[in-house]
Amino acid sequence: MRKVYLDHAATTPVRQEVLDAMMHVFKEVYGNPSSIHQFGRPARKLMEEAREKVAKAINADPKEIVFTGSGTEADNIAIVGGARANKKKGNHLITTVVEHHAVLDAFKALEKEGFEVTYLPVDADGRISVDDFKNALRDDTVLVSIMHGNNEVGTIMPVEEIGAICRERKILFHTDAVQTVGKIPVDVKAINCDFLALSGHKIYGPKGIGVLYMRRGVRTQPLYFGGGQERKLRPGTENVANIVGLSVAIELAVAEREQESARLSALRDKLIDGILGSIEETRLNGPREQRLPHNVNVSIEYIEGEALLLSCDMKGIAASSGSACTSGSLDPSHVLMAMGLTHTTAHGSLRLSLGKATTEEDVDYVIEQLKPIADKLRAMSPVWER
Amino acid sequence: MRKVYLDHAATTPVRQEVLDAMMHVFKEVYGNPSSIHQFGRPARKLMEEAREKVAKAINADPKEIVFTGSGTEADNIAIVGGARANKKKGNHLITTVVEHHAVLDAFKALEKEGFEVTYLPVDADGRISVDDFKNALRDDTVLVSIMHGNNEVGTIMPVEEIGAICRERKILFHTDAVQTVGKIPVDVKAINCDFLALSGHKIYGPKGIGVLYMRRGVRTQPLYFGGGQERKLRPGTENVANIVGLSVAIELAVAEREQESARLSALRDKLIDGILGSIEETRLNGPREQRLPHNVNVSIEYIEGEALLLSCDMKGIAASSGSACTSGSLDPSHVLMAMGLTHTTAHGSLRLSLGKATTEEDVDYVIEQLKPIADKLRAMSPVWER
Amino acid sequence: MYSDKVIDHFTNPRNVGEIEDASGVGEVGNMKCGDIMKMYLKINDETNMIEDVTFKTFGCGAAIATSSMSTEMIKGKTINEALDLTNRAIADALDGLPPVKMHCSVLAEEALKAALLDYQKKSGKNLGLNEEDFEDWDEQ
Amino acid sequence: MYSDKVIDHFTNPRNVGEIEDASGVGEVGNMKCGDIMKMYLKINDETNMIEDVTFKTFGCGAAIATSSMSTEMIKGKTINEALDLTNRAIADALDGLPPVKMHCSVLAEEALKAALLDYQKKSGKNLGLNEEDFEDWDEQ
Ligand SMILES: Cc1ncc(COP(=O)(O)O)c(C=O)c1O
Ligand SMILES: Cc1ncc(COP(=O)(O)O)c(C=O)c1O
Ligand code: FES
Ligand code: FES
Repeated sequence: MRKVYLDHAATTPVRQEVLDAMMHVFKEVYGNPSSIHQFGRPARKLMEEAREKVAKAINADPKEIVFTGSGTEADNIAIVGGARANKKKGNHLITTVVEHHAVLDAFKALEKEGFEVTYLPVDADGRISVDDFKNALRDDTVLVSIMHGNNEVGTIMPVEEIGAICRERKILFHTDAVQTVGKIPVDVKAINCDFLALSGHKIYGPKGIGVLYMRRGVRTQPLYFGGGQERKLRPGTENVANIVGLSVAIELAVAEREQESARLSALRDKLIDGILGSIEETRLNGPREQRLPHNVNVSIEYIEGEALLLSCDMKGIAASSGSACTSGSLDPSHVLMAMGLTHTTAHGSLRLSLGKATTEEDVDYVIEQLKPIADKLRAMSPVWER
Repeated sequence: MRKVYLDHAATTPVRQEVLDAMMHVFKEVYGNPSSIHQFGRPARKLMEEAREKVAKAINADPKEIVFTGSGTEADNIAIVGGARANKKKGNHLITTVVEHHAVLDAFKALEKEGFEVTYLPVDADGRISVDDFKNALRDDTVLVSIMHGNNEVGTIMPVEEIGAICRERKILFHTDAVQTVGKIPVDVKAINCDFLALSGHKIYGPKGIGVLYMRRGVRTQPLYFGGGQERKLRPGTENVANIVGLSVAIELAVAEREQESARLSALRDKLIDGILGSIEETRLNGPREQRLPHNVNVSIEYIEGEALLLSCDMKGIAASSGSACTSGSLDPSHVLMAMGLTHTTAHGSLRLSLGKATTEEDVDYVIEQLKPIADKLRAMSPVWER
Repeated sequence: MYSDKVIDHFTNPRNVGEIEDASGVGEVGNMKCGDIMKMYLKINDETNMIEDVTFKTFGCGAAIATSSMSTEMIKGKTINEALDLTNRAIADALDGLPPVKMHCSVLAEEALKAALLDYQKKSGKNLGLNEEDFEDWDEQ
Repeated sequence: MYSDKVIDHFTNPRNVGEIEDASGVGEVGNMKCGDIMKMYLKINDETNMIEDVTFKTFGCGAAIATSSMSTEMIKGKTINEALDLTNRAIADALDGLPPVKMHCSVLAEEALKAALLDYQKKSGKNLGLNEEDFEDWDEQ
């Protein structure tokens, strides 16, 4: 049976170039980068070269790059650490209702500590309005976090506008770019952000490695404590292999971005049109324009998401229903609900996220398979009246 | 030139069996373990098998195993999370002056939050006294953290006795077993601990992965926030390759422990005797008995540690002076100072930590090379009067 | 995650559909996840035998598989036997369900009881079923 | 971490040792890390020329290399030239030092000045050096 992996927004396979670089580290450069001897120095050197690569990829300075253990950790050091470290300046924070849980749950934790948080609503496309944002600003607003691109529905947020306003008002601005790097331009100077979070495993790098960009002069606090690594923000022996792996991954992702994104956008649109054209009462979630090139998210009405996923899986199609992280939970996606979908429609959502290996044949195959799956499940559905 | 890596307490190379298991994950099982499709399910399965292996290695239940991003993180979730989650029960904590920075700095952070911490002193061998511990106990003591084996001087602590007392008094007991697993028996039931921390890269596993053992029913809090992974204690997409790698590493380390530790102990004693016998005014730091099999730590008086390290490095010998993590710092080792060494003697300390690849020839080579190095540096030293 | 039996009943669900002149129809919603199940019974008034049973389910894989399995388990059985059917028995018959999916099997038990309640009302027989019990269930 | 020149001066330090009948001896301790450097000067009273200079250092690689380099830089120079020597110049001559190691080069500058102060005292010449300045340094 054909196997079609369309869950690249959840995670990606590690590409060969990354694996080769990591294997070199595992086999040849196993010293501790903090050691001053001949086994440690090359590890330190590789790490600093990796830092330069990452910095270059997002138009930052190597000194502004902190390696973390995950995207989640980068988000948390920016948000929880940033808010705590700047508490004296104010108590109000702003984010959106459609952030990833790594961001949302960080804000929930800060609320328990006494911070006040405004969660900006989104429109039917999952986008915040800059006017809403301006209205939410207060004199005591200290930190704002607005994701660059949404992981569930692919909506691109107006982060440059938000960034400019924050910079002018000297408010810390964090953006979660885990889904956007390698897909659309990610330039910390253009975005005007103070913090930015990245993750290795979404760009054909390894799992368990992230990056926090931290603008020079900006203050945050570590969330856990130990050795002096990564300017004490991420203590613990550095994961050199993953750091090197991520740097190779991001360098390639950025180099290939334009061409690959054009290719993915075309496949994405074909897949959207194919599904909406062949299955009635199906809606696209998220915008048609200003949408991440690898994201397709549709709701096939009167069908439940897990049943849909299982049926797809039986045809070799790996997809997701909402965020991969929440698929263990029973609640419908908070993102889709925030966009105004009914409980039932949100439940029937299917995210198909494209990647390097995705071909036109894959897209054709999915379009072809999805219709009979929908028919079969609808025939079983008590809410489908036809 | 001969290359002799004697810094295994700082980090170890990844062994082939571990690398093979990790490569399998990288190439074949790249799905997100939270995904329910055919790419995610095998990842989940491998992860749960890894959890079983780790549990077995330390006589725990798989449900009591939490995978973290490092040993540092495991220490922090136990100590910072454990203290915060149980704050209502009391405000007093106990640890020792010779802990790793991952533990010490966690307690320093808790002190800033208002906790009171007793730092138990150590004797000349680096060991705490159980009587001191008993005297330090208070009615409001909620959490105790005492390392299993010291990373700098190899002292093994009386954790079983401490554990029994804590269990009886219903005080949470954490032990940092990062240096001991695979070297001496690590059995959570025998130790009577509530938490225990491990790290992959000290046992020929990958860097950037740790384990927190958490006894059933014990409460702690996460330090950062996000998805529901690892029972919300360590949110973020799981590092499946490293999790599997660590599980293979610990399984092998425990299986080979008895034989390998006997071999290392013999080499260790030969190295100690060789150095003390050939270089005058040299002292062993840490005990002769109840010492970790891979640890040698000597002070060559009138010589500064970094100069010693550099000179060793030029002869191909990779060693460390105090903890690898602190070698960027200028302060002499807090462990050696706590053992009563003078500033100057502490500065002249050299840690040689043995491992799987260490041979008798390596030991002979080091003994042979160290004497002329010491002579040369002493001839340069204004404090050496001979 | 799911046993082979669950996958089998999900892939080839038995007794899907509606019964035009059903003796009893039950529809329940799972408050926990918003899913819905509808069960149709054809009962022989003389013998109290369940001669036919069908279902329609809007729900996850476990919900569909338990719906299918439960219809198999009561087809040809008497009303009394059907009343004894528990969600645990259905789950067991499927070689178990993941813990987070146990609540889905409740859907099948509830739909069956709701259909029998409907039959009790329509037929005037007293099966010992109580309307209020269902309202309680709904809020579980 | 260290430049080739640092490594060279560390491995083959120039002018190690003591001078029996030194014209001036300076010993300074680095409060920051507990390291110690001692410098011996042999000065021609007529020409104010530093004819010989040696050192002994208990300190890190950078301390040893800067000690060695500083002796090279002042040998054959006049007292005035030696007074102009800064730790930055020594570090530059070594192709730089890692930032955390810059303070080690201060050791060499200080030891030299301390030796010159000692010479000032012994010779009765006024080199414009002030005892108090050194006490300040010690606490840096
Ligand atoms: C005793 C001890 N605890 C904790 C750690 C920290 O482990 P990791 O480097 O995995 O964070 C180390 C090693 O660095 C150690 O030796
Ligand atoms: C938008 C977004 N932010 C954060 C994360 C968390 O990244 P990680 O899994 O590396 O912790 C993810 C993916 O899981 C994501 O899609
Ligand atoms: S019926 Fe809703 S999750 Fe199973
Ligand atoms: S002189 Fe002390 S660290 Fe260099």
